[in-house]
Amino acid sequence: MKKGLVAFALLLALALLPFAASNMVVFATMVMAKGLAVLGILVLLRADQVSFGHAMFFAAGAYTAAFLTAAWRDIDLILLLVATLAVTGIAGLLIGVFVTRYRGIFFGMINLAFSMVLYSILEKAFHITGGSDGLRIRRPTLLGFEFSRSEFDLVMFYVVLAVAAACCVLVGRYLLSPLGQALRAVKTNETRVEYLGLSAKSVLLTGYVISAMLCGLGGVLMGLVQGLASPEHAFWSRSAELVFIAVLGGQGHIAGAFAGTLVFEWVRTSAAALLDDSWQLILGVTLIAIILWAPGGLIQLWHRLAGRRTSSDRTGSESGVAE
Amino acid sequence: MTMNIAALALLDGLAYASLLFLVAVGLTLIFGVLGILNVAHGSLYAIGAYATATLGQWLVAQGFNPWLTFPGMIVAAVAVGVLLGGLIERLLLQRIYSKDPVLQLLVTFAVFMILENLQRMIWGVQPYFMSTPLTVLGNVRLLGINYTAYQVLFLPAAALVVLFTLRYFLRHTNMGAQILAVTEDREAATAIGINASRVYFMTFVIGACFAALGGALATPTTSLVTGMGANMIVLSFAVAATAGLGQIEGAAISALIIGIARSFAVYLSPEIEVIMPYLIMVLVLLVRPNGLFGKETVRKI
Amino acid sequence: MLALSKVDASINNIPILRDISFTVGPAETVALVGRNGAGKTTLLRTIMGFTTCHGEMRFEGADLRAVDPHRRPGLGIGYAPEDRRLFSRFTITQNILLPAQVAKLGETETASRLERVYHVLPELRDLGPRPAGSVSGGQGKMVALGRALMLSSRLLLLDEPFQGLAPVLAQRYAEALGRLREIDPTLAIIITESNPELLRSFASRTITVERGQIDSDASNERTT
Amino acid sequence: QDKPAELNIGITTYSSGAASVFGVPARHAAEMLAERINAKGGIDGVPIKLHFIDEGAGLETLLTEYRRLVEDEGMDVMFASISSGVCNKIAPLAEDLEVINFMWDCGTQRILEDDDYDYVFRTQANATPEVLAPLAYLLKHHPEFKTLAVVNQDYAWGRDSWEIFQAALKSQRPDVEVVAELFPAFGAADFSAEVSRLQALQPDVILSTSWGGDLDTFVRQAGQRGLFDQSLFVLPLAESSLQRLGDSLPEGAIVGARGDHYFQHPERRDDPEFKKFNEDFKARTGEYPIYSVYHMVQAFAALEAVYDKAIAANGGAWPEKEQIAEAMAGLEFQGLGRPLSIREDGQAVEAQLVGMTGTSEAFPFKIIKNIEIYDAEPLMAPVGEESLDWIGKFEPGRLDISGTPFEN
Amino acid sequence: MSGHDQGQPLLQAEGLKLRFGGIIAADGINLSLFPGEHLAIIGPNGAGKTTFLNICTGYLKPNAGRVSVGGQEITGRPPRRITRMGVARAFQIPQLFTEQTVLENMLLAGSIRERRWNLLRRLDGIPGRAEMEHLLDLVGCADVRNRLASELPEGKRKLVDIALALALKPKVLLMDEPTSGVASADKFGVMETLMNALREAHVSSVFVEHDMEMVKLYATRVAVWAQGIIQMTGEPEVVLNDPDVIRNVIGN
Ligand SMILES: Nc1ncnc2c1ncn2[C@@H]1O[C@H](COP(=O)(O)OP(=O)(O)OP(=O)(O)O)[C@@H](O)[C@H]1O
Ligand SMILES: Nc1ncnc2c1ncn2[C@@H]1O[C@H](COP(=O)(O)OP(=O)(O)OP(=O)(O)O)[C@@H](O)[C@H]1O
Ligand SMILES: CC(C)C[C@H](N)C(=O)O
Ligand SMILES: [Mg+2]
Ligand SMILES: [Mg+2]
Repeated sequence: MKKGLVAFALLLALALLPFAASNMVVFATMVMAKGLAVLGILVLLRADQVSFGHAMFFAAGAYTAAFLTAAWRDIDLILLLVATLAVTGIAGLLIGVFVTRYRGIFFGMINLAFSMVLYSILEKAFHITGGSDGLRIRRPTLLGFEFSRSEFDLVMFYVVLAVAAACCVLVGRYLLSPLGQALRAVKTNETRVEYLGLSAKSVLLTGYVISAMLCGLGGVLMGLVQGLASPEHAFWSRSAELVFIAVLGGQGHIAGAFAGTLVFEWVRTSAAALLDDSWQLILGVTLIAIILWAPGGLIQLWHRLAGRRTSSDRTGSESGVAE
Repeated sequence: MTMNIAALALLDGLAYASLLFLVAVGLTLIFGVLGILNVAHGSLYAIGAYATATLGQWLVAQGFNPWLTFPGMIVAAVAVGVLLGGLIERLLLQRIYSKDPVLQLLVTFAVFMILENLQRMIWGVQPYFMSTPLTVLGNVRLLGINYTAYQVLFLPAAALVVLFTLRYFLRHTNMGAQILAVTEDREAATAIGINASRVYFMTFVIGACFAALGGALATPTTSLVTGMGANMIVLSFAVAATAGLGQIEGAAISALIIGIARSFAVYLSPEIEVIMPYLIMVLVLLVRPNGLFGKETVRKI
Repeated sequence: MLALSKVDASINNIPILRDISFTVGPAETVALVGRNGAGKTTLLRTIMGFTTCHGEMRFEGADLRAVDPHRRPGLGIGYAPEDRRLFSRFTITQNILLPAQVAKLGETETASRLERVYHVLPELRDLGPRPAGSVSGGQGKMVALGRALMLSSRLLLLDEPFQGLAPVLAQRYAEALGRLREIDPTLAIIITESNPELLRSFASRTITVERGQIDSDASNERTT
Repeated sequence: QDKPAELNIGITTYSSGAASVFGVPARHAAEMLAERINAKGGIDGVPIKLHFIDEGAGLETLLTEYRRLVEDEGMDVMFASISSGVCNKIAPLAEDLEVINFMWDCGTQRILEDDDYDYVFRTQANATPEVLAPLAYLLKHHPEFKTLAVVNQDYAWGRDSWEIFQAALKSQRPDVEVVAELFPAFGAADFSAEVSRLQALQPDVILSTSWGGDLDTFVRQAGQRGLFDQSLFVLPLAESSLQRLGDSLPEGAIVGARGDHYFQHPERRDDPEFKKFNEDFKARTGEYPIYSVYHMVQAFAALEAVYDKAIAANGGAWPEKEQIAEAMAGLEFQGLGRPLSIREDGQAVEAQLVGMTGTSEAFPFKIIKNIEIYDAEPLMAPVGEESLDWIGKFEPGRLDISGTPFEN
Repeated sequence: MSGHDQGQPLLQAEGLKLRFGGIIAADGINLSLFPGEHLAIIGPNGAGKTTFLNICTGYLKPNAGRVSVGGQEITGRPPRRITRMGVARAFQIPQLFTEQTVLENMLLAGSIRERRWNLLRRLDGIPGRAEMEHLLDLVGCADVRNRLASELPEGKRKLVDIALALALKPKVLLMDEPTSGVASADKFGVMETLMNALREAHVSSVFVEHDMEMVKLYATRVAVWAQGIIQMTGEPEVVLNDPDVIRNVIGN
């Protein structure tokens, strides 16, 4: 299939990035890590549920890494990822059971409340969490090897690339599967979902757990790259940012999650470098321009530029596996 | 002594709750009508405060009667609400009412970022302060403790005035009815002759004025610093959600609950003070998923 | 009174109506029939200004397209949508009165129009204090009809008003609508219906819509 | 090594966020200083070029930017940062990146006490003397107090500074009862509940190491409601709020300056260089310098001094960064207070200025009177020792220390 | 549980009572549906017909009374549990997944019925696809199968809504005014094929209807609703000729 080919070419191109532009490696790693979290938001957006608290899972991922690397000096990266999936999966399940009762703005708010509670605890429990300064994350080993900072950057790049690619494929599959499609059904008509014999709550819960794990992965990887777990990770504006990026990229599009993150981070860093103390201004203006000009997000823009048919009104059939 | 503490906590909570209500009520009004959770509300609050401080300092510096700072607060709030709120609505929101609610929300988030930045560019980063209204009203002594009359008398009174005015406006005026109708179904409202875009405009501006008014009234008691908007907005989210979105009276009550709970926390267990609003929100929503006063009356099938 | 000429209409850039031309004179009752999806609803919504359209639309000689959608009801056009669209936060009575309130009609005028509504739909008197969010499918239809009657001094647009009504009621309303012209001889009515039988009794003309175009336009012999 | 075309300095400072009350003036200072240095030909003929990073943009952004500056833009020296939280994260990063980093303002004593760094230095004092000096001053001037309450911002600095203060207080005055420990949220907008509670408790002393808007708000609300008549305020960071607070501060509150600098520094105020700097700064920004400005001055002074020293040691040739790092230990330099020096652990030794608020006709705000300037050594944990352990070993009377007193 | 009893009702309501504030929407409803029956419910607007269906499917909880399906009490269970017991429902106001195509709507119904939740298998690749396309054909909606449900005209929506219920292969199908809004030119054709399909699959049905022609043609029994009570039940010929019913419901 053509799409698969494009995806493969893109993956290959990315894999060669360190050779072409080594100074972009860390940036690209962070974009991909954050993109994973955005992917998590995207899953819930399918059901039209906007969480203003998913940064809590992002933070959970980062703190998992911080605690574990502090406790075991040579813990392995793989183990960290597995532990994060477990922690955020369970947290997602526990919180999910509660929050999936809510819809719309209340869903957003209740998530916000949870994340703010976590944020406050992270800030307050100074002796455990390092308070507002957060915790350092030490470099873990990978398969027993230890790395210097610059080697580690490269390792992280490939690890994140692999994780992101795998998640794209899996999430793409999930969204096209009946349960993934049911998310959309929950969005438009929950009554009918119930009357087909399916519990809307469990549809959402599945999505919620998956999205929590994706945010957790994003968080742990981001934390490892930056060597930092900070309560800021759980602050509401972070969650809002993730939602923002998801919509910016193009709702419902896996490629959009990463494209959105790329543009967001790129605008942010170049704004910061270009004109200091105006990154928020520049970012805000850019985002408004995109929303007004291409409400379907970057993906729509891309389709438009590529002369393809606008897909925003017909997101139905295609959702772009691992674009 | 415990009785005393309770009374003190109530008094402190009351002042805080009044401010919280003023800000949250605008948020809930805008949400109730436009269905937009206006994240920029926090910035309007902050800018209202800065404008008030600037105007107030000028008035004082020019040697005007210090009592003039009271009308000054209202002038500044209305100016900010009408100008900024009006601009935001006309230039941005107008274009996106028909779009996905998520997009609307994000536009307000973008506006929030822009305003935060602009505010820093205009007023800089040094804290501002304008306490004249506080000083002219003086203190009152209650239970052996000095309170500022501004906080224990003026603010609650202002909140009550706003509450009742708004209530009357929505319940008993033509405009109020139109607002409620547009909220529910824009096309159907247009079909009976309601100018929906005017209603949206008015509502947004009114909501924005309340945000700015909240900021204006907060000015005498707080230092204006960058980032004050971001903190206020989450709190008013919590108030509005606890009440049930769009619930005016509800916002008053939940502001009161949250305000009082917070000041009790300061006395009894300062550690949990910051978590209090969210804890209350979670607990309330646990029992009443649509908030304290939110209700689901619409029959779907 | 209402004249459409070469009107095309689209929703979200999807063209739906093509080349619609017809006129409705004062006191005329026109039935709009057609299969599902023919475009009847879209046609009424176009007159109300809820679609993107091209071509010419005149109402009492003036260009209707130049009038903002929210001002059209003020011209005396009442519209009862197919899917009811009541304001659930208000009671039934408030729903019916709201158009008058918005138009700032005087008290006596409002009262007389309300009388007219009750004349056609006596059931609404009893339903009055109920919240509009709770009524049954058929009751909702009645309320929508009543609300449209409040404003329609010149033109009344009814989208399948009898759908889901018990047959006795449907018959009674059809008759009542017929009588309406006795009270208000200049009122024109456009009514869509997928059951042409019901309309025979009082529609003076039947326009058949097929796939977004007018298929036929013929006057009926009045039976009664 | 050949002389580079320019010496690139990366500076992290708050341009946004609450701490920009320190960051923005410091930035102005940095720009002013760079202009001055370049006007006289730069450092050994090499002009300096500044690159700023906003600490307020959040740690993540900051770390990214920091790396970008060092790795892509080739910074020679980094000045980072204001916040202890940021320093905590920057220090290991700088070490990894092998770039000279001056912690130019952050207070946490832990970084250099807990780990050994080759590239990380601090060009001013740390939290320990900054907190102990006001305590010593309090013990000397108002020894009669029996109860104390603390109102600190709820973040690392507020917690850490209280920890140090409390440990030291306990060793000196075990009889003093701490009646309330309040940690309102960082950036809290309203302290009325705290003020009410303090009124009810009536502690003899109220300590607050808060700063910026938080301190301003707290002081104003406390003042308005008459808390000053009841309790003695000890505000180790209030020097930075004096100009904003006008007459909201009472007379006689104990204030500190996080080091030995003050625009009315009793030993320096008649010094032409000092006056010139203050006047230039005032002309440029409309304000008198506050401590963060002087901290920036110290960082630049250390920079100039260490390059001079390393160049001399290198036989007049431009030094490698390793040579710079080596030259740091034992470096002596002169900011706008008393002379400073760098210990072998990279920590600067800086005197501490503490005093009481008082009124003056010359300024429309409170000034510091009854100043004492404390020598740093007795207030600092020796190299290799952690402050809290060191304080834990305090004998009673350990802090009966006097600084150099000044009448006015 | 005991074995299947020939005479056991598929669906049974006993003494259902429900009031909304002052309005009595059900006032002691007793009704049983036996295998092979096609029961028509007629009555004036607001009589409580939809309410009855809502109670039977668990959407509303009665104040009193009980509902059982195949002898098992289900009062108060949520709709999904009742649906899984073989009671499907079509709605007075169509309930569709508006942002998905008609076919996707159907496929979703099909896969929910099969309860296969492989997270990695595409919805449009599920085994039941042919069957779903057939059902769409049956209700005359094959032509719109790739349109988004939101774009359908009202009449088609009602038909798709019925198809969704059929996709569940229910034992009992409850339909609320199945063809109101469907153009008269089409409605008899659709109803004819639909009822034939039901008979063929041995599905019993309850349908609320205002069109007496339909009732005459397809009902095996008629129940007349009025103000929350069942006024009478019986053979269509009898009920439809009852003078009371003619006066209150049918008209002339
Ligand atoms: N929002 C929309 N987007 C796209 N197409 C639409 C939309 N609304 C209606 N249509 C299409 O317009 C055509 C006409 O629809 P309309 O609702 O006017 O039909 P109708 O004649 O009223 O049918 P019915 O008798 O079933 O109500 C249909 O083909 C429908 O699919
Ligand atoms: N949620 C509710 N709240 C209040 N009243 C309700 C509610 N649901 C139904 N009712 C009332 O109960 C009565 C029965 O309603 P129901 O929908 O069952 O009528 P119906 O027989 O289906 O009418 P129709 O033929 O018009 O669909 C009506 O008077 C209705 O107004
Ligand atoms: C403002 C300061 C007291 C903050 C301090 N520099 C810190 O280390 O966090
Ligand atoms: Mg129609
Ligand atoms: Mg019904």
